[in-house]
Amino acid sequence: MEQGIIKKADAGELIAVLGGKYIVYGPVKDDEGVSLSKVGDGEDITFEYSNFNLSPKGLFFPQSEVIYTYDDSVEAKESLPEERFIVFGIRPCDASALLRLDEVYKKSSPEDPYYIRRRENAVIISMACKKPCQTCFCTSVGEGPAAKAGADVIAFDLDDSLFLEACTKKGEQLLDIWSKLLQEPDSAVLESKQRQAASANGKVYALNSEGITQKLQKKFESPIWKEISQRCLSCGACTFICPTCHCFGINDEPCGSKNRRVRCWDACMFKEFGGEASGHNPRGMIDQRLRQRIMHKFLYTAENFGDVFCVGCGRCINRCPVNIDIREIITEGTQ
Amino acid sequence: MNSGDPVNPYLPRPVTIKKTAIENEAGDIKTFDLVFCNREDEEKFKFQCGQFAMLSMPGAGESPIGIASSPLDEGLVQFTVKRYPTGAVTSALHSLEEGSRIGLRGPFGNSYPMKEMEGKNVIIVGGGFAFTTLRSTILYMLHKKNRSKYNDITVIYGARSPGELIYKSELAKWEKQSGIEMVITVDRGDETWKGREGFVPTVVKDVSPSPEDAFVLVCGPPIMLKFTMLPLLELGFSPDRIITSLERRMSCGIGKCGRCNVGNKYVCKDGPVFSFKQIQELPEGIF
Amino acid sequence: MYSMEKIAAEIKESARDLISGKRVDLVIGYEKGSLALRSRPCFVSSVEDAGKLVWNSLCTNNLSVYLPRYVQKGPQKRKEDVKPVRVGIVAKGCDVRSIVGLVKEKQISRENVVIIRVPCRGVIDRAKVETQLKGNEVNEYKEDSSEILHLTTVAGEEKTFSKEQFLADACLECELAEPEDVDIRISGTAKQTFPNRYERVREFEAKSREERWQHFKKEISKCIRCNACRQACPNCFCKSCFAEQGKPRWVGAGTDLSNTMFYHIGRIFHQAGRCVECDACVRACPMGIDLRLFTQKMVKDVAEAFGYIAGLSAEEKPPLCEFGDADGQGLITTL
Amino acid sequence: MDSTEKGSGDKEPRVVAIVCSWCSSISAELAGSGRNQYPANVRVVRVPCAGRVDALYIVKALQNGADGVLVFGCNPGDCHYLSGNLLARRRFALIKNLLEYIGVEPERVQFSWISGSEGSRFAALVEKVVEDVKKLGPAKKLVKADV
Repeated sequence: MEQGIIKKADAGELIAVLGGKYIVYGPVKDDEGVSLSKVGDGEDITFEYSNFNLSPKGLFFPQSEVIYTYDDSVEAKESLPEERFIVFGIRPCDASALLRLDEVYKKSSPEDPYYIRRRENAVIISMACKKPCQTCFCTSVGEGPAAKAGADVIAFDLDDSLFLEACTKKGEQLLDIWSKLLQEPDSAVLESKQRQAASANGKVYALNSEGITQKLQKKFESPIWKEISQRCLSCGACTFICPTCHCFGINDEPCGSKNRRVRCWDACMFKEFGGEASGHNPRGMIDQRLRQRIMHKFLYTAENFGDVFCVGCGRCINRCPVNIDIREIITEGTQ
Repeated sequence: MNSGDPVNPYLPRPVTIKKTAIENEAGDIKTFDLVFCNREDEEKFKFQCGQFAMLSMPGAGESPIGIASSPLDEGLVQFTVKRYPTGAVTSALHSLEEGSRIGLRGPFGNSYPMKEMEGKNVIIVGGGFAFTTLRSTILYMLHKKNRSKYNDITVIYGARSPGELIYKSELAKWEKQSGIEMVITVDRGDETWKGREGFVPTVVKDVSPSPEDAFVLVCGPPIMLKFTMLPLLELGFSPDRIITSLERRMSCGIGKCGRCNVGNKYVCKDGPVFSFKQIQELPEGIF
Repeated sequence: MYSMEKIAAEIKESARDLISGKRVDLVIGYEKGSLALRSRPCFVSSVEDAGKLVWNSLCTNNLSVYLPRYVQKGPQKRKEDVKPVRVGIVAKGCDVRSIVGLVKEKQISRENVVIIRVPCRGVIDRAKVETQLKGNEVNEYKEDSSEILHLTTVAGEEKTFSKEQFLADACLECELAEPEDVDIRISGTAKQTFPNRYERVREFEAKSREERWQHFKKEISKCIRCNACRQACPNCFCKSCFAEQGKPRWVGAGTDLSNTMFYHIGRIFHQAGRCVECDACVRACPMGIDLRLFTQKMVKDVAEAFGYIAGLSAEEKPPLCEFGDADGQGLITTL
Repeated sequence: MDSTEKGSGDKEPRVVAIVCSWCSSISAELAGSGRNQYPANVRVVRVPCAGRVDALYIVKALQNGADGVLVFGCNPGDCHYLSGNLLARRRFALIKNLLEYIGVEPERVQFSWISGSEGSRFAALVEKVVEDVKKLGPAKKLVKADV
């Protein structure tokens, strides 16, 4: 099935019909607002949210995961993820960010077995944006509020109903499971979906990111890094909430006679990130680290994978404790 | 993971420490002879000169270490490791006795251009304990199967003091051997030192190896690399014939963790061996 | 009457005087941020740039966190980074106390700092505004002399609120005791002390042990280990934090909750005798963790048990470098 | 199961006793040589002085599975470094209060003075802490999850 429509009030049925074969992550209200959480029995998903505080990357590349356990015999027991899950309601920017992570973890040899498993076991249903935030700039980095990249199914919130459209084979298979619950959309529905997408598109903050990659090639020694980094606190908030930042560290955690080898998020903004045991630190200064973050996103990844590693979600703009605004850096970078 | 390829690149293979040997006077550089516990792991572990591997210490973590033995040595792999007071892995490794088990993952990275260097003169410039992969290269070239493939071999090797020179017995052996010219120097000698004194870059200038039909491999601390490039260029070596090996902190060894990149290159995957020409093109150099 | 404009003008004037008179090489103050509800740190080193300086209720950052960068010479410093040593700094009451703390702990030298003290009437907690406006983003912010906020939303609606309603918790419990040792005093009246000091800590103490544990656990579970709390805190000046030490490894790298708890307990404990309750950590946290509830306990205990208030005098000995006969009443286990 | 609420099962409680290398370790030795029985489930850790005991040591012991921590210092006035014990007392007061504040049972972290001649008192204090901890059951809070 390629597309269908369902009353929002009946959306819970979609989960019920899965019969527990998939774990469903979706927008759930909690004390802090709306977060992407496991949708349990009797819990309602909400449609009233702009975006989640944390990006969904953690579902595929967890903040920390035990990649294997071993003891002094060094016979490692790997722990590969098994659960099948549906991610419902992430925004198109975040869905598209997963394609970036794919470049690193799936398409570059060797494959990352942990990431790959989760990607293969997951179906992504993104939710087109009706009302972009002030800090959104997805259209300036090649994405959009109704872009399908990275989604298996894209959903549109059409007031009292939900329109679902398959974008991949996996998505079609999921809609097949739901076919009894879905109605064929009429032309009015399709039209209002188009209208919504166009209107949202127009509301996204547009900035000049033209040629950012080429221009950054000449900006390595630019004074802007020092200027901006004067403010930077060198914390990792921007990288940890970023949907495309994917650097990690591997560490041992002894626990009794066994060891857990854990992989954890790490951030190029941390001073210790590149520090070697010898004391040598190639990026010991804040400006070097800030430059690395920006260059990695807009230059190195573009050179290596053909894509900038920024999807315009605006999280870092909102959450930076000192209001370092990546849009301003892009603008500066394209001067 | 593809069903046809069951290798998880993060899993270490068990190896046993067969022998340890202290290399220097300070006692913080040791060579470990490792043998695989499982035959199939040994068969899979095929490496080339200049590559590195991750050594796994249960409870402490992993560290990338250059392979010090020759690819032609069968049955064991050697690593020469310096212990840093703040390094959890190297400290733990140094405290192990012969017979202990550790993990080994790799080999990773590219290698020195052994094919391209065939039929050429090879100059090896090393400083301090970064001599390890160069030693692997020398052993490889001196092997009777290979010796005829390479022309003159010149080795310029320096350490801070006589006591800090590593692989001493081999150095002595090579000094007596023909077809390899050994120039050994120390920053500062002691009463017993009768050899050369001086920093590696100065000695390179003194020795003035000819760039004709030659490759030069340089390995050492960043400061040495920096000051050795200039005399080499002055002698007329073209930047694509000056080969060096970079060092960066690494977690994965397979180009994922994002720690070791220099510009758009990953030292673990695109390196660690780079020509000076490549390095000149990178935004963040070694120096 | 509390004129923001007048204060801003005086700040600019002072900055110009300091720079043109060559008394300082740099003035750290605030400038307009990239979002309506943000101001941000600003580094002024020329008379012309002084025009960028602003003062309003959004000037939240504790700028003293930057001071050690300018007066310390670390081994990592490059030659060109041996920066202007004399710094003028715009400081609110709590910020002045932080500066005193830094002087006390020999992280900066007092003679290299010119403190420009602004009379503070409390800063706004952005999150409170966001909660009040329920997802309507603010496009424009104005504050009049009777401390009424005029907020225009993205949708164009204008709303007025009293500033009091959005004051940060830190300001609601501000002690206002502050050191006399400032260099330039901007005219105006600071707000009065609030009486409900430690109220939340007392309430929390009165809860059952299980309730306290559950709350602590819930708050700490939000942590993503980005270190923003530590980086934003002027007291966290250690060159090498226990959280990053590898030998011994105090804080496990994995996000096993016990590791995260360990980090936070360590951080909170290290605030004993240091925390001036500026709430820099709270504001920096991208996950909205209620850090204040825990650090304030430390402040309260230090005040009540040892009669010590941080940041009032650079000469007074830190409380943990001293002891008293009556310390730890009832602490000692006896038979 | 929640990682921080896993306990060490129904084993005998594990108590870490941190002793300074002067009075308290002497009393610990006396307790042993004087055949004063004290529970075997105590691990004794020696440090130069109670003043050396960082608050983090205590929390770390709890994280790594100790059901209780008992720190010994010399009696006031007896410290071989003059005031290490008194400086430590302040620190302990704060960390103990903080741990209690976040919901950790106060009996899990205890602090006592002892002199070098009190072997039997050492044994009795250890016994008391072990009993206190037994009553509480295995520690569940702050404990690292098992493999």
